[in-house]
Amino acid sequence: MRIRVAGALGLLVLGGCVGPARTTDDYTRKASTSVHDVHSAVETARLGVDAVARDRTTGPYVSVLLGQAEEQATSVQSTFDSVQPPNEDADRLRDEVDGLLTQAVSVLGDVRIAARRGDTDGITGRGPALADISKRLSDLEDRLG
Amino acid sequence: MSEHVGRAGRAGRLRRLDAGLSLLDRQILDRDGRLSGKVDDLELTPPEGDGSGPPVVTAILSGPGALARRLRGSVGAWLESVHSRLHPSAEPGPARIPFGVVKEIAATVGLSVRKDDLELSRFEDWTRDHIIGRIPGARHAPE
Amino acid sequence: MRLSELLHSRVVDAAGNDVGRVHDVRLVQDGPLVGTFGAAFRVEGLIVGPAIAGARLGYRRSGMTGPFLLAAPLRRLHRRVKFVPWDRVAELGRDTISISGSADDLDEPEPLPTA
Amino acid sequence: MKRFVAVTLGILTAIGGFVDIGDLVANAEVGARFGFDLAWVVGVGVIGICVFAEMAGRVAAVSTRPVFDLVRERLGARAALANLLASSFVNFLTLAAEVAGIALALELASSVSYLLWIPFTSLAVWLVIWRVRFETMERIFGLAGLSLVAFAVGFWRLGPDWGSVFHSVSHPVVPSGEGHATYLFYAVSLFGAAMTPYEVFFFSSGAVEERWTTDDLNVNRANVLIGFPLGGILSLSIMGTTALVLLPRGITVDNLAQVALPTVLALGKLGLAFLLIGFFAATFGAALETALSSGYIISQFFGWQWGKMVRPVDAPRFHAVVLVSLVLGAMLVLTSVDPIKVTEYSLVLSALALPLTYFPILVIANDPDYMHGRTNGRVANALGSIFLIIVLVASAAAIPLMIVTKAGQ
Repeated sequence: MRIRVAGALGLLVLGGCVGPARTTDDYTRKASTSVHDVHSAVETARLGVDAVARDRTTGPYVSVLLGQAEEQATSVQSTFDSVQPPNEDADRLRDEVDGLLTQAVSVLGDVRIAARRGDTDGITGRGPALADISKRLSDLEDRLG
Repeated sequence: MSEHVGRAGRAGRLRRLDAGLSLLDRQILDRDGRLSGKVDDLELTPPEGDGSGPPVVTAILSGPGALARRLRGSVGAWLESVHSRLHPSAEPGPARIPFGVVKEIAATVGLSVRKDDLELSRFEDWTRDHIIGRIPGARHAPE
Repeated sequence: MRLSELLHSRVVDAAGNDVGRVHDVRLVQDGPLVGTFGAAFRVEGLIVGPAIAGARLGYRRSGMTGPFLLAAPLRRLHRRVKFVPWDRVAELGRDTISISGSADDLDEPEPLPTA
Repeated sequence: MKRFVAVTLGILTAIGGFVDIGDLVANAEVGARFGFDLAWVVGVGVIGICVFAEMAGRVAAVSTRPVFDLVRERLGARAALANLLASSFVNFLTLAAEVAGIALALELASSVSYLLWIPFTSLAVWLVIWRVRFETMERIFGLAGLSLVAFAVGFWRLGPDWGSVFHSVSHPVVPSGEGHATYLFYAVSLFGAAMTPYEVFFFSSGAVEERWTTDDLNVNRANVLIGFPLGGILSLSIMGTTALVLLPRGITVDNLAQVALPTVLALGKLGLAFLLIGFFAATFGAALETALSSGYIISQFFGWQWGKMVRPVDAPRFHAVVLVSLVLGAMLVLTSVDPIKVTEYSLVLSALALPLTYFPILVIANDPDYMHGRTNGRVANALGSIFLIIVLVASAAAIPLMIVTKAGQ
């Protein structure tokens, strides 16, 4: 019993790590997952912005929601960046994905800053930018399969 | 539910029980109904006289000193060392409850004495005196 | 001696045949008088059976009949349980108890009523 | 009339007390990822907890002994100790997750980081255990937890297409793009959330604290058989809101703010206020229950005086265990480990530990020495046996599935 629990704890630690990418396929899959996860954060932020626009939420709640969306995107990006691309094709993919993730993180950061300041117009004004980045992430995810 | 303790039951038969099933690991309650530990083991003593014949149950053994031996292995050894560290005497045996102070054996084991009068509560006293008793409100029932 | 030293011990007969493990120790209340308790319990004998998990669950008693899923296999195993009267105990070893005579002439333990 | 009030209160408490951080997280995650395709697991889990909580309550009322006390009598010291260690570990992780959950709820209300709230919330939990009477404590947090009903209202306001909801609940499939192993992994987590073992330790010890007798058996049955299924409906509502709003947008649930998001969109500020009160009450109540359970099971194994029915000085070791568990739980959360991850692992380990709790209860509920003519009937035994098998399968599958799916990634 104790051994099983210890094993589970070991997994708890290992679960957070990213394995190396050995092939282009493998790398592409990791890229796709990262794009998917950042897309999820951007969509979360869009719903938050929507709630603010319709005056359906409170300042503290939306600021936490948007802060965590940004945090999530940042952590996905840094995990993706830490994966070693296996060849030059992968290098090109890396540049493309990383560029898009950086833009996403930047927009999410802008919204979060506006939310912390209680700047309602600043939040709702970012709606179109979020919609745009969301579409591009979703297109890229479709392309990566 | 005082299951009576006389020599013979209603049908004129002696009371029998299987110690493992009906006595071991049972909860002990003192005279005032306070929870006073578990029946961790039983002390068996050869009969008086020449010592031949079946052993007699002379005491209930309770607390870490008795439990440690049943657990065996490293957990048992650890428990034994905790017990002897908390105990003033050099080679402490387990806490003994002489069978003479047992009042009834049913779902729980009832005693005819108070638990403070037994050598049971060393660890409990220590916890009370050093930690819990020092926190304000410890001597009031919750409201 | 402690009760726990008897429990789980291996039991062999005079010919060295394995009888099983000590599942339980049967007590009878006909010892000397002690304190407020009355007559003390003394050991009447050992309940010995195959080394199985679940001997403590209580399926030896007649009243334990459910659930079928557990009771059916456990009660079957308990049919092979034997009673060793204390006067048959020849030698108490560290982990092994030797009894006099053959394992074949041991009876089943008398069933105890549930409360 | 007084009886009626007691029964009603008990049921309401059971509803509010059913949902904790594990249910909030697991149901929201599953809804956002699998829609209604795992809803059946909540149904199975609710029936399971009803079957075993009823048994545990009956055992406690008839024998006036709590579960872990009897576990040791029937398993023996060694097996019961192994059980105690495993159960305590799982219970401890759950406690840490609940303590974090209270702080996360306060963070959502104040935007002050949850880490700063941890010392205060842990202290508050301890003070309630130290000073508040058992029944008062149960009622307040159970009733406040009822405000999670906002999830059900939110789900309704989101205007689901009921026909297609019922269809996907009754015809579950593994969604395309998800492996069978992932599907089963979340099924096991969800099952662990519904049947969390501490509920039974707490339920049976609580029955002894409140001095239940055989007269209370009907109240017990009503609490369990009405309260828990209604609590299950709350769980399904959580799943439903994320299935309707987050799933179509490809959002995965990673934090508590997202759990609330669909209902906030549906109900606005008032809905948010209800949810925050509900989050707070549900996690606070569960933190009380798990903290007390840590003390209950250890004290009951060793035969120490336990419980809130006596003064703390009369149960010093019980209170010491509760205090130490709370401090350690708070420290674990303060390492800034992701509280949602702690919750997820506590659910998998709960599933792993399920048989340790439910197997002995099934045996004890059949023991005439304890039950005096109130042993399990045919229905209880049939259901108990079926669920024992389910629980064993879930337990055996929990760790392999976690490894294969990398904890559901």
